[in-house]
Amino acid sequence: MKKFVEESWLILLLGVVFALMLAGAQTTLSARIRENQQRALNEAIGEVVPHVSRTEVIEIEGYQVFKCHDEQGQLSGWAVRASGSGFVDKITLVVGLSPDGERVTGLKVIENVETPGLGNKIEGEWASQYEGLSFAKAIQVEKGPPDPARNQIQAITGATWSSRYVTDIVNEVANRVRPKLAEHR
Amino acid sequence: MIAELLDGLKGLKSFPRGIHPPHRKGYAEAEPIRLFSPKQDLLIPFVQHIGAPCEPIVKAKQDVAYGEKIADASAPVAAPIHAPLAGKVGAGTMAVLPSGRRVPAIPLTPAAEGEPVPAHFLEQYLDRNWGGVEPSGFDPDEICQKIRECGVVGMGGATFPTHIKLKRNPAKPIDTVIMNGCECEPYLTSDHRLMLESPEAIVVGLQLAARACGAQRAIVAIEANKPDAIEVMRQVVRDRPGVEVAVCATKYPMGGERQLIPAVLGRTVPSAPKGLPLDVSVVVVNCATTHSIARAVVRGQPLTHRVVTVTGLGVSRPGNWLVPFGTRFSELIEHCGGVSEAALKVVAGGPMMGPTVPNLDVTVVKGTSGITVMTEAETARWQETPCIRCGLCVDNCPLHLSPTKIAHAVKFRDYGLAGAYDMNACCECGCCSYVCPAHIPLAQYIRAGKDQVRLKAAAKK
Amino acid sequence: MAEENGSNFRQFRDGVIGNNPVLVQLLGMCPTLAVTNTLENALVMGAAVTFVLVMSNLVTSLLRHQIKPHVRILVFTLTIATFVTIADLVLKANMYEVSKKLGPFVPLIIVNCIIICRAEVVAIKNGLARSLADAFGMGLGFTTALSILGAIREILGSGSLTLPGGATSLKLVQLPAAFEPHAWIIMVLPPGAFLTLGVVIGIVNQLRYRKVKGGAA
Amino acid sequence: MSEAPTVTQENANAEQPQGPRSFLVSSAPHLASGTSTRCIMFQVVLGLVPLWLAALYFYRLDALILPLVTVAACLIAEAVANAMRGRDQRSLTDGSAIVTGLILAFSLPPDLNPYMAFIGGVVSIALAKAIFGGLGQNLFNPAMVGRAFLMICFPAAMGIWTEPVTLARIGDTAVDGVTMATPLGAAMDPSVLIPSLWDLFCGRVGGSLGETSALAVLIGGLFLVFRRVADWRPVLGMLATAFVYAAIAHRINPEFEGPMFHLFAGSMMFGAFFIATDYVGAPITPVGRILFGIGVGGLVMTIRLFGAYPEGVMFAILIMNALTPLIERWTVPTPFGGHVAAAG
Amino acid sequence: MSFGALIGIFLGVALVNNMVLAGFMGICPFLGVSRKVDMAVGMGCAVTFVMTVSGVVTWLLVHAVLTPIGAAFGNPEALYFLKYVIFIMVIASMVQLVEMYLRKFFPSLYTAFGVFLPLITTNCAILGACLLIDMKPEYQNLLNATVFAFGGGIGFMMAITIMAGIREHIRFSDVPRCLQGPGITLLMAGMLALAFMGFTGIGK
Amino acid sequence: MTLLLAAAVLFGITLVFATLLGIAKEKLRVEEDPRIPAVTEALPAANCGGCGFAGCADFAKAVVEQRVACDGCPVGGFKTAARIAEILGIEVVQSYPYRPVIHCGAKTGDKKGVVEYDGVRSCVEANVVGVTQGCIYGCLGFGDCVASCNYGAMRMEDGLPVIDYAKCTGCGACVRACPRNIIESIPFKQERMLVIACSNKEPARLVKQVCTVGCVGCKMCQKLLADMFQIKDNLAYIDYEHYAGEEDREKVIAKCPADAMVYFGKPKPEYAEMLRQEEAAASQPV
Repeated sequence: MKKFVEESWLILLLGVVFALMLAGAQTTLSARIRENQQRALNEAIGEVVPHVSRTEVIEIEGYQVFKCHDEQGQLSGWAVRASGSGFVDKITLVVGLSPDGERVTGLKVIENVETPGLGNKIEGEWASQYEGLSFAKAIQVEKGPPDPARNQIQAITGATWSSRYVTDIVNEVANRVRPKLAEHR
Repeated sequence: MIAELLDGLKGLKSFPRGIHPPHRKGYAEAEPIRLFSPKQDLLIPFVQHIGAPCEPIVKAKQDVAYGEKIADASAPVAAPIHAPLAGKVGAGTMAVLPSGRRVPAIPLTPAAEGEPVPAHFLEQYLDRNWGGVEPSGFDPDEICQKIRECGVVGMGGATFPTHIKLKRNPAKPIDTVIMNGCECEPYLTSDHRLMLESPEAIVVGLQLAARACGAQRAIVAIEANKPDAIEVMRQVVRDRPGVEVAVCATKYPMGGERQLIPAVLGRTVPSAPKGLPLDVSVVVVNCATTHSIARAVVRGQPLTHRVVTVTGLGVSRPGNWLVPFGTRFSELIEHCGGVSEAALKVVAGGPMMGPTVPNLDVTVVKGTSGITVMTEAETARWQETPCIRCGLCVDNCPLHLSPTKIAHAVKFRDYGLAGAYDMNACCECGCCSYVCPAHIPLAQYIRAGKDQVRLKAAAKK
Repeated sequence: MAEENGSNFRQFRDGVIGNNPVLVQLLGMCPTLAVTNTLENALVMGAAVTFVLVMSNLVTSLLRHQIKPHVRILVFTLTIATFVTIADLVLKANMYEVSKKLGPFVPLIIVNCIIICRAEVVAIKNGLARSLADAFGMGLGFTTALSILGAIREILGSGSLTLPGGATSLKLVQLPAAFEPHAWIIMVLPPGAFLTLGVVIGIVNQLRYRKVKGGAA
Repeated sequence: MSEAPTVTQENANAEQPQGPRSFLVSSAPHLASGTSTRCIMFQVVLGLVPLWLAALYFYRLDALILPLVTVAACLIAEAVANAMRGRDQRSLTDGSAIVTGLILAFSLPPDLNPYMAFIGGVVSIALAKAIFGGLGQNLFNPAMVGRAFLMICFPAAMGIWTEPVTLARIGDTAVDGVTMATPLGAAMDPSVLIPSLWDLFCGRVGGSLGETSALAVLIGGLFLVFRRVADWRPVLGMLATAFVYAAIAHRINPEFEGPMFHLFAGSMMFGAFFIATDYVGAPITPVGRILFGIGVGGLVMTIRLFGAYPEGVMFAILIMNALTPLIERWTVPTPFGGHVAAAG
Repeated sequence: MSFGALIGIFLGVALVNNMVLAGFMGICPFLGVSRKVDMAVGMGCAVTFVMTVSGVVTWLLVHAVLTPIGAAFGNPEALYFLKYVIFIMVIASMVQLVEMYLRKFFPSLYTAFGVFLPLITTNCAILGACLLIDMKPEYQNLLNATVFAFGGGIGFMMAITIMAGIREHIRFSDVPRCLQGPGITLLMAGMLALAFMGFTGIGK
Repeated sequence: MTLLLAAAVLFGITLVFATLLGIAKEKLRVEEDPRIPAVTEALPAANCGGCGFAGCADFAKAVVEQRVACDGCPVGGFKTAARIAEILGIEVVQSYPYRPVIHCGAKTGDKKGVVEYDGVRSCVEANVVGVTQGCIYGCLGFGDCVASCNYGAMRMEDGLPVIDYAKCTGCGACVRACPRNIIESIPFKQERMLVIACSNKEPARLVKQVCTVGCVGCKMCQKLLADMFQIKDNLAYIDYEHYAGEEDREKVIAKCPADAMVYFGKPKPEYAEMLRQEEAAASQPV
């Protein structure tokens, strides 16, 4: 036993010292890290739902749904975090719904590993096409110029599949989350 | 593949893979065998077979008669050497064999007076009167004994002493003897001529060989490109029960025993260097050898001459000559009109496996089936380019090896790797080099690799 | 190496040029390939590694008389893991976006062979100054190599050069949008990483051989 | 001979008038079949002519420009590589670079920007061939490496398929820019009509320059197989595997297209006859070549049916190229007569 | 979890997101131990074994030690900052234990692949697998995590064996001197990664 | 709170692993000879295979297990042998550096019967053709030995390999590369050594047919210095155990009718220095 202590006192001591250091770092930094994580999500929500000052997290059908309120405390919309398969791997996005749940108020892709320069354009300008589309019927992807009246969006040239996968996720949200929103209103 | 199917349809015996080089037998095919009587000294090497070298039993300046034994060895794997001519023996010196080996030899000056060889030697050699000879009348041991005494060795080129090959071995009984009359090497016609001009002796020799090793079956195997020889042989065989004629597809290397046995009998010989035809109960004997066996056993005539084809575009008068051993290439070729200006290579044997000789100061020995003098137009100069891995060498290797892999390993001196690709199974037939579009001398690499492995093993001992 | 005489500066310089950990010693290949798709990632990763390297060399050098040989590796690992965790926490707190992009490669610094190699070769045998000089040199060398790769890959692959700048990254170069269809996207994908590093190492070797040849003549 | 002057090997004959004449020595065999690398490459080019004619018919000017650009790129890259390695320029004339360039060109979309094609050609030779030491030593099929590089580099440009000119109506102004889905793209996309088998066979569909017409590929490919320039084993292995795979998949799930569609669509035929038969990347052993073909066929169908990319020939070939050393290692042919014992 | 999903996880980590060729983990042994096929296979086996075991052990430590203790004191995630330290200690000790055990009780096995074991400690593929299991929500399930770790090991073995085959194959090739060794290996890995991109989407 | 908790947990886990390893270390101990790594350290680490083992580590194992003598490393030479002997605690025997010499002195102009050769330009392959030149024992001149040298210590000059002894490490690669076994490793007792530059075993008349500088086996050298020279198969051999002094050697060289004796040498300066010191030490009275 004595020999054992002789050999390993340093490790044990270091273990304690390092643990204290780590815990210290953790306690000082954890608040900011959580804040960062929250902010990233809040920014996304703010982009897809107008006038958000306060959110409330609920779960519907396994989806994380953020119920958004404006400064006056009125319901300003819903943000749904959803993910589904993409061309390469999973795509995670936040889709905004109007308070009545009838229209898309915005779409933001948070995570994707689609082909750079092609499929990953779903992150950018392209997503704004969804704004204002109706949930009344399924959104369609068109290669040519879209007809907004028929609930269509235009696919990214050369990345029809990524466009389609995003739309699939949105339509899935429409089908599964929208009908249940009323319960939480 | 298509060629193989066609061969099968025609009823020809064949083996998978192999190549079809140009025959070029036309140069000498029609020339009957003629006797060559040298005027200059002969130089008789003491190593004309695989095995222990012979020791001379004559002294310098001694007169010898035709057929007198002039050298012998006590080792079992050896064959004695007889005086090919009557004449006077000179002082011991060295001779260069066609393979480039330098071996002890003695000069022999042909006798100035009288005939150096017995009268009517050619007629006697090509004698067709063998009707009364019955092989069953000979004792197997006596056959082997006589074969040894007359110095008969394998005349297809390997020069392995025949009496060893034919000796009965209770552990490995023989059921079939094949007379190899394929002569698949391009250019060469000596066996072909011999089969046409002295078929009876060949068949008798074959039967004697079968009798010696205890085989029930004797087969005469001839390639389909010699229809006249096949015809003649069929007639001879008609009154020789137990002997049959097998017609083989015209394909190189049909004459290799590892190809001939599967083609004729459908048996697979285990891989070299350990596997031998006798492992599948077969002995293959060259047709010139069977001819010599008959002459030795029945007539007691020693092996002193052989038929040599002198051919190729580089000589003016190609022909088939009955030549005494020890004759220098230079004299024989001079007799055939000499070497033309365009001649580039002189090959001892055929162009697929024969070694080149640097000059004509080389002697005819028991294994010399021909001298091919090739011009630039006939032969190939190798300009090695990178291997493109086309696989032609693999597809055409009659032993199903991967020549390019072996050659590559040898090139980088990785003999272990070469061995893993079964380098030692290679029979050096040269099909790989022949087909290679990148002109890589694959056969030379493989030969070098085998040589090195052998040397290294010898050095270790 | 540790026995060689020479100034601390020389130790430092060796790490950057003559004995560059990535391009010459071929250590720490994983992050070199993984996080060099932009210059920003490369620089942040380089900084993180340098930090851990310095701290681990510092601790090892200070404790070098106490460390028993057979628990050596365990001590190294413990030290490195601790400082990597700290680096990870700091990154997450201050450069959240970048730390997300680096993903598991920040914690993977723990098994970066450069750090354990320097602790083993230099820090355990040398005093504090020498160890720190070595750590800074190696760290700078690592960062330089990563930056070179990052710059090549980013400019070819995305037509831009980004510097880390806290919450908002700084675009050093941004080619016009018309360039976009002509970007070599392969450069920011895995094959591009291997190919670029292979070519760069080839060039470095060529230069070294030439230098050796020149020196001999 | 005794006082012969210094004899160099080249003028051994000339300087020895009095000595015995000497001859060239070499190792047997002394005959050769007369084929050469150049001859083989030339035949491959000949086999590509029907494809080129079809491409000319369908795509007019593009079929002229692209091959020219890629061949030029390959030759330039080869010349530069030779110069850098301090070698002579003999390898330019062996035809291998030309074949690489042509196969690359025929596997590109007709409308591709020529400068991209040029990059593809350079990458083919520089990356896939020169760094391994040149002809015969490369591992991956150079043209396919070039194409894969372009595919990953410029996915947008490599995904635009021009409609064959012959399909456009006369008087149509925008002949150049009309795009259409490739048959395989159509197979993945329920909203696009799948062309008839006959159209596929003739080539009245979108696709790479040389691959659209199965008929032309068959003519050229069978010529090569008949000339024994192309080995039948990988061709048969690949096509048969793909056929069986597609048939089974179609039987289990009829949403997948039938086997004939998969044989004629995309570059299956082109790949089987012209790419899978490339000597250098394939195993040299006969069994290995069959396995290579089977592997390519299986991978092509796996990628087509289950992967994200509509076409898998290029990837399948590259993956099997990578596996070639292992296949070769595990299919060392047994010599006729069995292996030589290791102890020997 | 269906069987199909497990296959999907396996193919996903072995082919599509191959640890080495797409994830850049385990590059050092990939470059160092890929000269001979036999050695590569040995290394692959050792990595697969250690990766599976450490994947499982670290998963257990996170879910059965850190989380419950943290939860007992109010916040299940309170101790997650200790993860890295614990992971690397688990791997290092595991490797050392396995090495000692083999050496004592299976000397023949030890001589066959024991030499690779010390190399594994610094093989980032192992730690990488543990970290990935920990990061992704789909591996909250132990079975999925095990399949992932095993698939990662197989993917590593595949990549390194293929590379070893290639390197044996080009052993005699006339590679430019400046590219010999790591240079050509990296370039070949690049082409291999290019080829493996064809698997994109499989097993999704 | 977190602080204490963390410390406790980490302490606990560290304790568990430290204990585990500590126990394992005791229970699973395997003895290995510590001298093996020490010897490996002392070797030049060239892994050239010159010793006949599969690398330096393999040789070290063999040395420690006393399967091979401590001076078995041809590259390391005396210095290494001394270090190894020190580690193993044994006496060092006097050991000279072995260096290759070439038993053929026929430059391009001296060879006869050279013919045009078509085939692989390499000795091993040319040797199977065998008849590219008259002498079947002599150097073929294609430079396989040069290609085999990893140290750039050989070059071809006028049809014969020339060894740069400043670069040569004596690894023996060239000895193994030569298909005609012309290259031999001999102990360099002095800076330069006398060597019979011929391997032809044929009688004088035939040697003269193929070469102007071949040893004719005249036995002149044996007559003058019977200790040092032997004649076997028409060829002189030098017994380096009985290497004579310079004066005697010069006498023999002057008498040799075939000019078949050549000096090889000038090894590395440090060897020369080392040998000088050894000689000086030996001459001092003990």
